[in-house]
Amino acid sequence: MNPAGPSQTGLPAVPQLGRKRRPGESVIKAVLFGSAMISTAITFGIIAALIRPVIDFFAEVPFGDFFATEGRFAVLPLVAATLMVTVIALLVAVPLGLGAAMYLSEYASKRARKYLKPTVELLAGVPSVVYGFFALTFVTPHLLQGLLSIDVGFTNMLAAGLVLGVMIIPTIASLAEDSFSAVPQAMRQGSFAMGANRMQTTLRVVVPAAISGVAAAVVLGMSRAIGETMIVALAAGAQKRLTADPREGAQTMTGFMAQTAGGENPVGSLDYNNLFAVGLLLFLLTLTLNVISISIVRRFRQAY
Amino acid sequence: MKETSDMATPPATATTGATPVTNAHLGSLADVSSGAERHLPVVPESPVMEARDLNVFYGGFHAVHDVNLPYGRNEITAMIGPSGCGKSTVLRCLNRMNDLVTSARVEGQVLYHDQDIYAKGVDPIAVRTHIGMVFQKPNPFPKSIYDNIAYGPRVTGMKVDTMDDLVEEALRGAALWDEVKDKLKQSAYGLSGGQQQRLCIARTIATKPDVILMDEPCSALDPIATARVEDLMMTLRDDYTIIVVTHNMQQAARVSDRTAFFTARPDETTGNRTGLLVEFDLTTKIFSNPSDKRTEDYISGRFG
Amino acid sequence: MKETSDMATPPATATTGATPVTNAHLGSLADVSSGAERHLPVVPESPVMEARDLNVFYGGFHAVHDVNLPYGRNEITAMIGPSGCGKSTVLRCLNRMNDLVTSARVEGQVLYHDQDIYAKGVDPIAVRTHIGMVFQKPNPFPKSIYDNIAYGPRVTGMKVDTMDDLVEEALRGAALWDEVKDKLKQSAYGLSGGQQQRLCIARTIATKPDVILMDEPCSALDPIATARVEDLMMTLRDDYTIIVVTHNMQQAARVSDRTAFFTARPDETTGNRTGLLVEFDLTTKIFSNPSDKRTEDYISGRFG
Amino acid sequence: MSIAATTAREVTERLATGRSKDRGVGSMVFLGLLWFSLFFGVVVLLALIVSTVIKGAPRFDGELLTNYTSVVRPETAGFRAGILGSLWLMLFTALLAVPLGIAAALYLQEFADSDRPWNRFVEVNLQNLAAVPSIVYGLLAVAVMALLGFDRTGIVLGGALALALLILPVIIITTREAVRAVPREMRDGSLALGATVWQTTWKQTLPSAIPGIATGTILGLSRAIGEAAPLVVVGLASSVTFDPAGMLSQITALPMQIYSLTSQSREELRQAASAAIIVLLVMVLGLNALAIFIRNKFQRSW
Amino acid sequence: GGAEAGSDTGSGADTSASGSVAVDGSSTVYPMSVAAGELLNEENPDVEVTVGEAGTGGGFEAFCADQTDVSDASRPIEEDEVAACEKAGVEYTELQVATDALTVVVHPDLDVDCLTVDQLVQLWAPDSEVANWNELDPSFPDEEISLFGPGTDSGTYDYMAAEVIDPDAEEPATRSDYEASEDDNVLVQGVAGTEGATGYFGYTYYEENSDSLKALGIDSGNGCVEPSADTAQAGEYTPLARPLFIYLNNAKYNDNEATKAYVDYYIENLEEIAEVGQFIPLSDDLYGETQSALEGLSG
Ligand SMILES: Nc1ncnc2c1ncn2[C@@H]1O[C@H](COP(=O)(O)OP(=O)(O)OP(=O)(O)O)[C@@H](O)[C@H]1O
Ligand SMILES: Nc1ncnc2c1ncn2[C@@H]1O[C@H](COP(=O)(O)OP(=O)(O)OP(=O)(O)O)[C@@H](O)[C@H]1O
Ligand SMILES: [Mg+2]
Ligand SMILES: [Mg+2]
Repeated sequence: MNPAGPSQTGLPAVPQLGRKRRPGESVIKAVLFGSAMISTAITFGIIAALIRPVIDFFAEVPFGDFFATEGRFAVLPLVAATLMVTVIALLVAVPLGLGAAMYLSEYASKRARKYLKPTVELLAGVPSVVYGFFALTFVTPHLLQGLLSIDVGFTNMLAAGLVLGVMIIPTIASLAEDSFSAVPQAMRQGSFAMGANRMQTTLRVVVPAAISGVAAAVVLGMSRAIGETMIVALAAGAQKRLTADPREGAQTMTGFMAQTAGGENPVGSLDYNNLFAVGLLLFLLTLTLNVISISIVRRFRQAY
Repeated sequence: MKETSDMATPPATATTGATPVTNAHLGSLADVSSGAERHLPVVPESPVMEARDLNVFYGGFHAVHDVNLPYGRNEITAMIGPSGCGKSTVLRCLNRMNDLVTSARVEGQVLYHDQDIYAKGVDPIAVRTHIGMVFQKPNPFPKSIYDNIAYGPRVTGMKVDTMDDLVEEALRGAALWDEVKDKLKQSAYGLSGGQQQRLCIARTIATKPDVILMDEPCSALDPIATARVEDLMMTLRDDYTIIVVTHNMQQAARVSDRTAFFTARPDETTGNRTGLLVEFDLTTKIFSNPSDKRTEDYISGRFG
Repeated sequence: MKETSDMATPPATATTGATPVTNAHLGSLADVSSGAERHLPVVPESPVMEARDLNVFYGGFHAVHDVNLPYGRNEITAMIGPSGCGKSTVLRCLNRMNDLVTSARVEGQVLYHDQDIYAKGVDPIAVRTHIGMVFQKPNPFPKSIYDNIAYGPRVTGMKVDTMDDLVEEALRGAALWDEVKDKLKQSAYGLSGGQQQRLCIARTIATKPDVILMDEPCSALDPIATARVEDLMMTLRDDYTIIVVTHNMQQAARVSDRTAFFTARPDETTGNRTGLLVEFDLTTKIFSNPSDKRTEDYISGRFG
Repeated sequence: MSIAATTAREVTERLATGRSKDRGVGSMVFLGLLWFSLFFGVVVLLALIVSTVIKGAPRFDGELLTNYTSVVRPETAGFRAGILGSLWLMLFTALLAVPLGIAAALYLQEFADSDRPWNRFVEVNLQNLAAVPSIVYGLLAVAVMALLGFDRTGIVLGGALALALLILPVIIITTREAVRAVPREMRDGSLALGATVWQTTWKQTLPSAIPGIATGTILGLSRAIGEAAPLVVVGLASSVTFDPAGMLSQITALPMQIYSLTSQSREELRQAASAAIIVLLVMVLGLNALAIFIRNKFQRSW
Repeated sequence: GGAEAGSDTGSGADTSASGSVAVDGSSTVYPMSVAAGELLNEENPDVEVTVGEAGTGGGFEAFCADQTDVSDASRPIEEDEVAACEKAGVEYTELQVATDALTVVVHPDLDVDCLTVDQLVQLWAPDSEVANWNELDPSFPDEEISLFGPGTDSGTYDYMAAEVIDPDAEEPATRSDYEASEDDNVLVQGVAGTEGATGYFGYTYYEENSDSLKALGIDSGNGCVEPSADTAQAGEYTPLARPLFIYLNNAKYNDNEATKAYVDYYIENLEEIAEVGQFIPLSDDLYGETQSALEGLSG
């Protein structure tokens, strides 16, 4: 038996090292490349789909009227409401999401986690229309006005933000749990061996070690919150209003877009094109946030 | 006992390097160990720790069988043996790190200053503050060098005059002070592997333990770093009781006072390999004249 | 330096086990190697492979500097040296595995049967079918044992009479056939670490390569498994040219015909450590009488 | 420096205190907070389901699944068209998005040079797309359909296109993660045997990444199945009274019908909507169960 | 009770027609267009009707791009849209199909029953600062007003702003400090649950919730008129009765037998359909106008 044909038959003929043609391989690579391009082209597609009406819009409406605090085309009240609702959502979702993630990754048994994690993830699958009505018919009247006796309006940013927060809990919890679980066991053992208890290990070692994952989770959650439409359209109200009081209702950017898209304005009219201007602004806003957050994540990224 | 000419050789402690070298250093295991010039009783008197009839199970798997082993004060005890023979398992029992493995079950006693650390009412966290541990792979926390050292004292609520002094003391104790004193605020990840391992030792010292457990502390290090850590271990022996697991027989021979040899015996029906203690003796004895055939085979590299 | 009595100890070549043992076996590295009883020319004649002025860069970092190294036919060449000195880097250049590290850049030549494998028009995939590789951690595919072996012949489109015969041949070649012949259809993950590593060797043999590269093939294995793999390497030497990187000097001494010692020199300004070849010679020579001071220090465990 | 000698003894007395530091007040409060975090969401979900079930209770009957929507007889209005439409949409969305997403992810992860600024841009870009409001994808789908020459967009293809665009970034991101998690050694092993990069990807990396890919895909689909806004924009009708019959068939989707009926004035229709919400939740649950099943079935440990 | 009625009135519809009809547009008119399709299907299941609710604007966009056959509208077509239709060569016919009575409602406990149009305008005008009922009329209770209304992009809002508040305004608007929602059910709950609240929306939402809301009469000079089918039909409930339309693509009507069958059936059974859709059927005069508009087509 001689598996190594070449080496026993004296010097082998010079081995063929020339480049083989692999046409299938090139085709596949081209297809994969094409797919990647299509997915990045989405961004340009979105800009392309938005830009014409935006140009038409700004041809008639001066920038000053758009970036204004009041007036027919003013966008700043929408931006302010969006930020307000998002901040409230994050105030709910970040502690709860991270708390749930810490429990799942550091305290729950393997079996418990197997059932609990999908249960939490289910929250992300609830259609947002359902959440919207929940905010309107349960959170505002029963929880806020009833239980907590907060003097909120019928539609208000507080309820919208709270429910929005619940909706993004699983996004944050699931991603953060992944990054907590990715922290090497050795790191925890190191801490326990120093006489730290589980809480100290979790808070002082695991969370800081996973900080880049946590940041990514929060940013993704924030992005979902900013882009979410139906909850805020229903629960935050449809009134463009500049207010710093979360107990009042105020329309967000997405709420405005949903309303205009399904509304009565003739397509191509100024009011309708306003939708695209707001959409593009929203797109740029999230893009900026993402760029900032990715650079933060890069800075913090820890190779264990 | 064939102590041969080795015992007569002058200790090869300080390396002078200039003379032509043969394979002498690697060759003469007993030499190095004897280099410590320690005259120890044949059996440790009033051991700091002692395993009594220790059995460990992982679920239904009997990992370690009936280990009885005393660990002498201010001595270095090495535990050696082939992979899977339960060395790490025994070591982790000594400060209840095995509690963290949910499937692990420990039977028998582990005495520490005559108290059974597995007795009811004993807090494993308190145990670990007295019995520190250093791991195979350096596992500094993703924090600054300073914070790595300060972590233990902080989490255990140690009363400390000034943390700065404690950090310096610990780093000096681990022979790392000079190398890092100018970059205490920098991340521990910037250190080389060997420095990281010494940092882990420093971190352990900082909590002022009584016993230090080490699980293959040098197996991830290059020879130079290994030599540094070995030197450090021999210095630390003056103040601490050290128990070290190693794969590297030369290392055991070089640094330890006593050596315990473990092996694993396959169960006849299941084929599971259960670890047991074969022989425990002065290191010089084990490496020059082991009394058990299995030890002898292992030491001589023929095994089995 | 004290050469002491060690050199005088008679070589403990064949181990007979029954005799009382001293530390002779471990001690006398050159002996073991000489156990192969090979009488080789001082310089390999008509080497199968040869590195010429090999320089490797990772991005801006100069990892390996000017390596010139011939690899003799049907010999085992060991590359040793401290961690980070570029052993793996050089090894990976020998079958262009470094192509896959995007930041890596190779300068100089690697001759294989007098062809530069880095020349234009050379297909790295063809190179790899001639020059196989075995890795540090056994890395069988998550498939059956049979499919693991058959994978290489299948993907390279090897012309095979019957795959069954080829699989058997390869497994026999790797001294694994008897252990697995009844469970060829079972997952390779059911094998022990040592068996997995031999499976990886079998898998490599199955593609009928000319040269086999091994990067610390035993460092994840226990001593018994290590011994088996070492035996296998010495058998394979009859049919293949083997190039092995190892951290374990005894291993190099035991199995190799020639040894290349690398070290890393820190750049004075940047502090980056660049690897270089210090000495290349017959293994017996390197371990008994190295001509370079740095080799000597490393071999004797004192280094630096 | 003789720390050990002094500490050792004073320490011994304190060992068996019967109190664990893991049971201190702070630890227990912390644990309580974690429990609260975990169960807050679950409780909200339960509250939501219970209140919806109560509202929809009168309508849990076979007609809910078999009848078409009706304003003439609101008490027997059903969601047959919506349920079938959503199933068709999911099928075609998956057919469009999954191959494309996996292919894109494989290219970005296995073929592209990850150090290039371009790839960094792609990364930011994908993450950003995950935050774009779903309406915008509807607008985009309309534009793409126009490019492709379809003048009617309220069809299976139009809806599936909008949803596929919506979940494509999610699929790409999760697939990349799953592929990234396949150990380097697996690839090296294959390449060292003379396999090409594509062979390695197809035969080793991809099969090993299946659980992750499946999970990501299904999570994406379970988001898509609840979307109404982009479907309204592409012109899907809310009221359809026939079964979908092909890629170019006009359809409706369950969430659209739910949204439409919840804003109707008649109580019976809103009741039916509540019952339909439960149907939708069951569908989402089914998708998640499928994800768990696939994850467990194909899970490998290295 | 519309169920039985459906079967005996379908005489004129072409029961052999098959094909599909695409309807889109206002969500207000949606229930009627759905009902028309549903009733038609009871006689002729071969006509496949889809009804969307993209809004009047979105509906016209598709309609003028020749993508739909019928467009539901809660307002007349606007100039831009006319131009778009012309450009695409889409000829159409406007058919009024029902009347909606915008209903001004208040919290049931509020002791107010009627508002004059002036008071309504005073309350909702863009610059209005009325905050208490007794500011409108000293005889009204001393109670704070909470306002609810549809969002600025709804047809109801447009009608209120343009036809009631100020028909001459360049940019018709109402005051903006009210709670707005696109969903009339939300407004119902808001008014029903807030003391001193008032709001306005379509008649059907009041009708469905008349036990928890109180509708105000409107006095446009001829005394207080309650919103009801009769008053709206009789043209007494002004200015809050607004017309609802469908727009029909002439070419489709003539070429597509399904469209013809659908629209014929729709108009023939308009009264029944309006009832099912919970709108106020047209007065005989208006119905005649609609019928003759349709007849003009098939000629
Ligand atoms: N967490 C665990 N769960 C189940 N079995 C385990 C666990 N840890 C170790 N074992 C098993 O217990 C046995 C002893 O393992 P241990 O790690 O103590 O060996 P070791 O002597 O330290 O080996 P090595 O030299 O490879 O570190 C082995 O068979 C191992 O597979
Ligand atoms: N992919 C890479 N990118 C950047 N630097 C690398 C890469 N791989 C190796 N290096 C660097 O190149 C140098 C040589 O690495 P190499 O892995 O070849 O060393 P080695 O001698 O094999 O060490 P070891 O014994 O630890 O395996 C090291 O400084 C290492 O950090
Ligand atoms: Mg171990
Ligand atoms: Mg290496």
